Amino acid sequence: MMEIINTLMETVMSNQVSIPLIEPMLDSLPEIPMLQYMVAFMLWKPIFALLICPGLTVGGLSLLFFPWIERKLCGRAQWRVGPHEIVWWLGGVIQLLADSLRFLFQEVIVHKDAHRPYFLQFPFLSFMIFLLPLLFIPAGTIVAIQTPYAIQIILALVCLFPLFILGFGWASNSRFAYIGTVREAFMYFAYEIPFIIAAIAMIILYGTSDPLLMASRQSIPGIILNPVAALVFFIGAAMATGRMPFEIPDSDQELCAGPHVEYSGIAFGLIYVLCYEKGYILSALMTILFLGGGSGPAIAGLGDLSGVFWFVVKTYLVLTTLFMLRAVYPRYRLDQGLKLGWSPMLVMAIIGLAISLVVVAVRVI
Amino acid sequence: MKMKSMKKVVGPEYNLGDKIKTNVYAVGVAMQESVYPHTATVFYPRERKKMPDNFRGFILFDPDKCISCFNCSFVCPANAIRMKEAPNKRYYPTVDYGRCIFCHFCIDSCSGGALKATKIHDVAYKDMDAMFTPTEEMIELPEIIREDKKYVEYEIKEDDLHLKRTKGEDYLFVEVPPPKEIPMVSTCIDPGSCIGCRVCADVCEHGAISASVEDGGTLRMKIDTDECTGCGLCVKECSMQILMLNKLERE
Amino acid sequence: MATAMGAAGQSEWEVAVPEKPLKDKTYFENLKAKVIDTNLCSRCLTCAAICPGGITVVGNKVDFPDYETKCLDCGACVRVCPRFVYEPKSGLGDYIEFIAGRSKRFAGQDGAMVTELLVSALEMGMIDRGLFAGRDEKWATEMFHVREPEQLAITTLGGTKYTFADVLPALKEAVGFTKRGVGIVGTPCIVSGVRKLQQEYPIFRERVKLVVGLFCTENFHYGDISKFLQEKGVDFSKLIKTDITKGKFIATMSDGEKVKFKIKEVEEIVASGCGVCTDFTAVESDASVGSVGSEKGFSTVVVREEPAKKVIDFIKEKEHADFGEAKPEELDYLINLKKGREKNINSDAASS
Amino acid sequence: MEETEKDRNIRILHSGVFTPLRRWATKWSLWPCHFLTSCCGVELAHTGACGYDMERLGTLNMGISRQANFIMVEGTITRKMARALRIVWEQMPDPKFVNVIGACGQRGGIFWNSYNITRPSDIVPVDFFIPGCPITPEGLLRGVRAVQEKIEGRDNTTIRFKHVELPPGDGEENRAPTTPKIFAPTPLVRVDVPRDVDWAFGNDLVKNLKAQLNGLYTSITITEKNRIAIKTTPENLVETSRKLSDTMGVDHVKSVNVIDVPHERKFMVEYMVSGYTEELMPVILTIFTEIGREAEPEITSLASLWESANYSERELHDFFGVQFKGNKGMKGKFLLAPDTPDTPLRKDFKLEEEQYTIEEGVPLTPAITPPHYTPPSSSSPSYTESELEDLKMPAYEDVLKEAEKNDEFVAFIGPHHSGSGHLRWVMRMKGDIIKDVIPDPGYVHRSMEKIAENRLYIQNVPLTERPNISDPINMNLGYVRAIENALGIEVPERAKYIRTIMAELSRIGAFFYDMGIFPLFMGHSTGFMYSFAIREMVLELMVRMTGSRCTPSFIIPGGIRRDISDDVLDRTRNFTSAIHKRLKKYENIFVYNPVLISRMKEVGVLTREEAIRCGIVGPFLRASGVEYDVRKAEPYEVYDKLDWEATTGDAGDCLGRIFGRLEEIKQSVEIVRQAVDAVQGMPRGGVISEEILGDYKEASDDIRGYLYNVYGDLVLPKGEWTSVTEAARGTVLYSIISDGESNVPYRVRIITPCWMNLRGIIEASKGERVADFWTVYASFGYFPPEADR
Repeated sequence: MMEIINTLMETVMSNQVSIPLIEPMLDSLPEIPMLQYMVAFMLWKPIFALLICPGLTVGGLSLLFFPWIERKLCGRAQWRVGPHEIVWWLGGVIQLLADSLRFLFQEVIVHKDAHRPYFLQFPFLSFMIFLLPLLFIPAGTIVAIQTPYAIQIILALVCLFPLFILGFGWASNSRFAYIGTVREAFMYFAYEIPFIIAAIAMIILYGTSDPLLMASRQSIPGIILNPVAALVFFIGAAMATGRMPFEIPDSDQELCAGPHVEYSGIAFGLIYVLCYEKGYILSALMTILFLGGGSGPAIAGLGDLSGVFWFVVKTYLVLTTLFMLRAVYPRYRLDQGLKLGWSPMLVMAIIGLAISLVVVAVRVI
Repeated sequence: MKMKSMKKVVGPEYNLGDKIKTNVYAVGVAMQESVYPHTATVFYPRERKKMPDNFRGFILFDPDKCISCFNCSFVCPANAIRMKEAPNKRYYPTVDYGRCIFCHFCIDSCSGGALKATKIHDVAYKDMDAMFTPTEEMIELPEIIREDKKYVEYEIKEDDLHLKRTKGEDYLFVEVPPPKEIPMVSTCIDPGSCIGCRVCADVCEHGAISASVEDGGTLRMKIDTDECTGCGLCVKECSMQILMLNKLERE
Repeated sequence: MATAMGAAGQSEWEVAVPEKPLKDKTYFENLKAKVIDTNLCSRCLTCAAICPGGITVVGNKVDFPDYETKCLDCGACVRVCPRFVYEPKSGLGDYIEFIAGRSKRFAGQDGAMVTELLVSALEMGMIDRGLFAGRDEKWATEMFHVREPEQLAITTLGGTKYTFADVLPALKEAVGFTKRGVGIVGTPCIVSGVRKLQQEYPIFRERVKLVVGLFCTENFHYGDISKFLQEKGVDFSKLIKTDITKGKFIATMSDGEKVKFKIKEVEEIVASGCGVCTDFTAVESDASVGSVGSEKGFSTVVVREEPAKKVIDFIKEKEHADFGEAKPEELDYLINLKKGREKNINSDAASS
Repeated sequence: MEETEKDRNIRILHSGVFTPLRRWATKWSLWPCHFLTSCCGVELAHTGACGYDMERLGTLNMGISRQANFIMVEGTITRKMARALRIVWEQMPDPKFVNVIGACGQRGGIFWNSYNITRPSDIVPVDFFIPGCPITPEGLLRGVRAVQEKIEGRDNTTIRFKHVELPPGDGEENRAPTTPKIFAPTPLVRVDVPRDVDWAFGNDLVKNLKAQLNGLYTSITITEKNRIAIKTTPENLVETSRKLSDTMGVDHVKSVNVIDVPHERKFMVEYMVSGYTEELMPVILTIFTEIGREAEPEITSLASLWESANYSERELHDFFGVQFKGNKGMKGKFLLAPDTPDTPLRKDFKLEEEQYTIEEGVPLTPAITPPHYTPPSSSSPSYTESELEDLKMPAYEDVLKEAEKNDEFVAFIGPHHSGSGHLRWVMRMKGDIIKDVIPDPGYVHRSMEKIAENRLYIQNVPLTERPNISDPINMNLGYVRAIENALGIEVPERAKYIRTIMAELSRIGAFFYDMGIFPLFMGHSTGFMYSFAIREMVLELMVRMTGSRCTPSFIIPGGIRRDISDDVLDRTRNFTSAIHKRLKKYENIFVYNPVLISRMKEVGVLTREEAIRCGIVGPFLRASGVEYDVRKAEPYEVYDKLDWEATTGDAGDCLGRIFGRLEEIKQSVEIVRQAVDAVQGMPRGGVISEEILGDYKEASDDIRGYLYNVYGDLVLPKGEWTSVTEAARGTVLYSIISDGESNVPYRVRIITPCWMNLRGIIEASKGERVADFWTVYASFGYFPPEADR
């Protein structure tokens, strides 16, 4: 028994997040029984990744505050202020808390024509698929599950999102939801292939699909090595998250938010954050593929957290850029979106692939 | 002259370079504005936009100046103003804000200057019955909930809009001088056709028209030109249409 | 000191107030006691026209609902009532010309000379509106202000109505609107009412320019006649005109069908006020018109006053009508028949 | 005591363990389902835009009822819309709140005796009423604050009046006067009253017409300059029209009108037609005929000849019950709700009378009957099957059947839809291609025309701007000009210039409204915000000039209500340069955005012929290549004295329509600048014509005090007085028929540009992709209250 615990502790202790700044604090911990173990457990890299960063805490906080950042920034660009009056000295920073609590406490209406079980299941299940890819995303050096096939796995898991959106639309059994669902399905085909090719181009370029290795191989960031692939990936991400100008499936003015027209209460709350979840994951992926992941000048005292810091900063930068598109672009039509996906983006993705091959060839030579 | 001054407008034709350029412009504006925003927001309720003095808001009433001419009630397009008999048997206006459209035709029809405009316009009523405002409540400026600490004015500086903020409360009511006096007086143009019904005397709110039966079976009608306000009610009500408003010259 | 600008108008004037036979009652009560309740009332509505309060017709009688509160007690009703101090007129009266005429422009009952007279007056510019009685869907009378000759194309305006119309209240309105003058058509009682109004009030003297009287033996209340006709199986929606000729009452339907019955049958529903009326030819009018006394298709026109003469001259000049001989003696029977009613006045007055 | 629906929401809010949290969250997250029913929606848009930014209070506009918890009923709820309001309210999750903004939703406002309105408080429980017509953004935000306070437990009216006793006295009891309205008995209704005018071309034209229409007409009269009335018989109507169309180049219908003359047992049916050839442009030919006034009167439709008459004929079928033989839409109602009274514009349908005094027993609220369906009682809160059926919007069964046969998909869009306005579209699509769109308008039909013929001429001035409060001055100007033409009044020069300034500002405002709604439909909120920021500046000028943001009612017959100070004129000039600067940014981020260009280019194309056939008007017609601008064709005010250009284009697509109007904004700014310079060079005062003032000449620089005295007894000469005015969205036509005696009009016909453009939207969107429908719709600047009147 003790052996097992010891082996476990060994594993845990061998893979700790090291933070020099709080080390003195940690040293004093053993005086309190059990807490030492708990802290050690928390600082165990896989658990840290899962619970703190890039997992639940940072992810959750992103969902809670990123819409606020988006609304404030868009508001600023639009000559106004965005959420403000709720704790006005902080500029309404907890606006999303109020919104989400309101959704939580509000009635969930299941209308007569809905497929009741699926209608209720899908929003909650959709939150699960947000967590799965997070297991494979490293923040700096911290990752929950390290595998050489992480990128592929993440891409595969990200592809689940549209399926859920299709599910919402199907379960809603409404005309607008139906049209929105069909559009979502179309768009899915439009962006997925160039998007994956762009990712593959980077895998070829780095010669690995292990995110940690990728980060270490980006002495020159990927975005400079292969800007074309970066562009395709970015546009793909915008399409995948349904951002402007590709907010085609759930276009508010045409289809009343398409697939989720019938959702209310917390079910809608979960759907509302779905695109932010997806945006977070894709931004993280973009950070890893093109911006060097958690690499950056080490900040004294933070240790492993330094990587986490840079990772979060870069992710947020990508996320902000992604979401600021809302302030700049109107919406494409479905056929234009498809055309963009199928021709220029596909061509560009292949060019990106070619660039990668050239870069690899040059490196080899 | 007609055709020459037509300008043909053609929408832009984009090539790839234009597309990139316009994309850059659009992103550029967004970036520039997020860094140096030209915010145009008034933070109501914590501050309030200063409305000009001629702003058309809630209506106040001064019974001393009212001549009970009914003009406000007659001209009201929404029939929001209805006259109510006061204890002194005069008719005074009441306003139903559930119908009032704030066109202020009433104020523009009030020759005595009894109706006055305020700048109150942000009010929420709990129930519809309270929206009816009797005369008694129109005399003094009502209190409204005010959370404003500053007031804002729009200003043009360097060819752009700026919001000028000043600490303090904006006033809600400004006294304006009464309208120009154009004295009119009612006269009879065809005394022979008078049927002696005395409706004019009944309808006159100022007792300017007197009717007294003298012995010998004659009725003596008299319009007191000093009392007459020239409101025209008698002219309107006379069933024989023998009264007329005439301009009065005071010496 | 203040003076009104412009000489138009004065601020002091006197109105003569008529005497009240019943001192402690209002004028309307006087009127009611002396005229309405004694069946002297001809329902000419002169009182309703002048009343600022609201004398109106209730059922078949002139009445004033809520007169206790609404009556202003001005005495106008008494002043204008032609029968308050009843001086019955009868006979053929004075005339300038006695002719028969047939309009070329209008096809109406008989010679359509009533229409022709008023239209010509309109065209001359003597008047700017003529008052006609029309029919609504339910065959009740409604007053129509004719301002342009073309308006007479409306079929319901032509023809005798045989029911009372509210001519004088309409005249009062018309006098208010008119700029040049009003022309009016009416039965003898209405003509008397107009004359009385003109006698009392200058505004009517100035503005009523042409008064055309109709030959009239008796008249019916709408309620009575409609009930009567319905009992006879007349469908109002199809009825297009009614006639009294040769002792017969004829109702013509739109499909050509005619319902006829003897005049005797309707006698019991003749309005009570007609029982004391002795005037057949509208002696006081400017011109009286009727079918009696001329050939079929022609109307007899008795031109009595200058305005009517002018109009007739105008018609002659423009050749709007054919003229022929009329026989005054053919009227005698009816004149005398009505003159015979004088006895009813005394007996009624005695009974009250 | 029974629990009302209103209490239930508060109970839900105040129950459970998490009450404080729940209250706090709800308070700061009131998402209004913007129930943009009518004109107050313009002010809601301003509140949402950067001028006031409703999002500051956590109040994010949400078009979808399931996710919102707050309804702002913006103005009138018509009988047709009432059902939609109830459905939306039922769809919202508890707890939910309702604010009614604008007088129309309270005691009816200016539409208080309309036959087609309901009171929202009869339909849904209402928490707060905000007075105003329209409300100001401040008022709207005050309403939001009031709801927030209510959630916190302070449920109060936000104004407290002070009660002051009136002076006691011993005066005598006075008689209350009667109504000031004068209705002439059996009025004379003529639409062809001849008038001597100096118009050589007209005399030639009449000669020409007489030659062409030999034997077909009864009379041809010149009624005014540029107006000719042709009387014909019902049998000859079609032949006359065909002749006009074939030989004279008459190609569109400006207005169709029916006039009910019950005392003459007839309806007059008139078609106002014109042609877009150079000489015929300013001329309006009125072809009219008379038909008997039976229960089901009939006349042959001209819709097959002139498509532009189609919808107007259907509308008149609703109003008068006149059957237009040959028009396919003669079954059922088009503009009116099923439970609106039948044939409401016939003269025998009477509206409620005004009350001028308060007497016991006379209710304060007008008698507005609630819609017929029954909301479930609080004891049984769920609907029974039959009630549910009753609540449903009528479906187009035949359309559905046909669509099924053709394997098409049918979507019912609106009337409550975040991208449809308050109008219902039945869209038939095959794949992503629109096969047909069937409009179902009338959700904001507030019976303007009926109300107008029951009010004094001057009282109609505020009424005429209500259809389109985004362009109030031009709407007013048309009506007032018709009156001035009739009376033959010359307006003082200064007033003319000021009117022009205001009309152009109003036009700029309306264009920016459209240019703000268009980005919104394209999903581009920045464009909306920028555009409304500029519009906010225009409204600032309006409020300084007139005292009201959206509904100035400032133009009165003979001039304007009062003179404008130099300070305001200076400000106006300064604002024009600010507009330019901000417009540049708007263009860069939105109009020249390549995504937008690709969305607009060659979408919704209407060729010149199609555009004329559909009868579209204004900048949209010009975008299709017709060089018709009323300001050029028949100049009014001072447009002929200023140096400016009207715009035209020939692409006829959405791009042309948008860029054309963008150019017009610049031209309008130019006009404003020139006019301001001219006004400042003039002596002050004298802005009302002395002819109309009569005894009150001293009031010529400020009507204050004497408005009613001067205008109360305004009577127009008899005849039909038609004015065409170039409003922002096109030609607005007022046709006032006066009998020459009443001080109320006998009939007022208002043809608004949006009503004419409706046909164009349908035509332009056929064969386009589904998403393009909104591009086309928004590119036409469709404003439902304006179309439905």
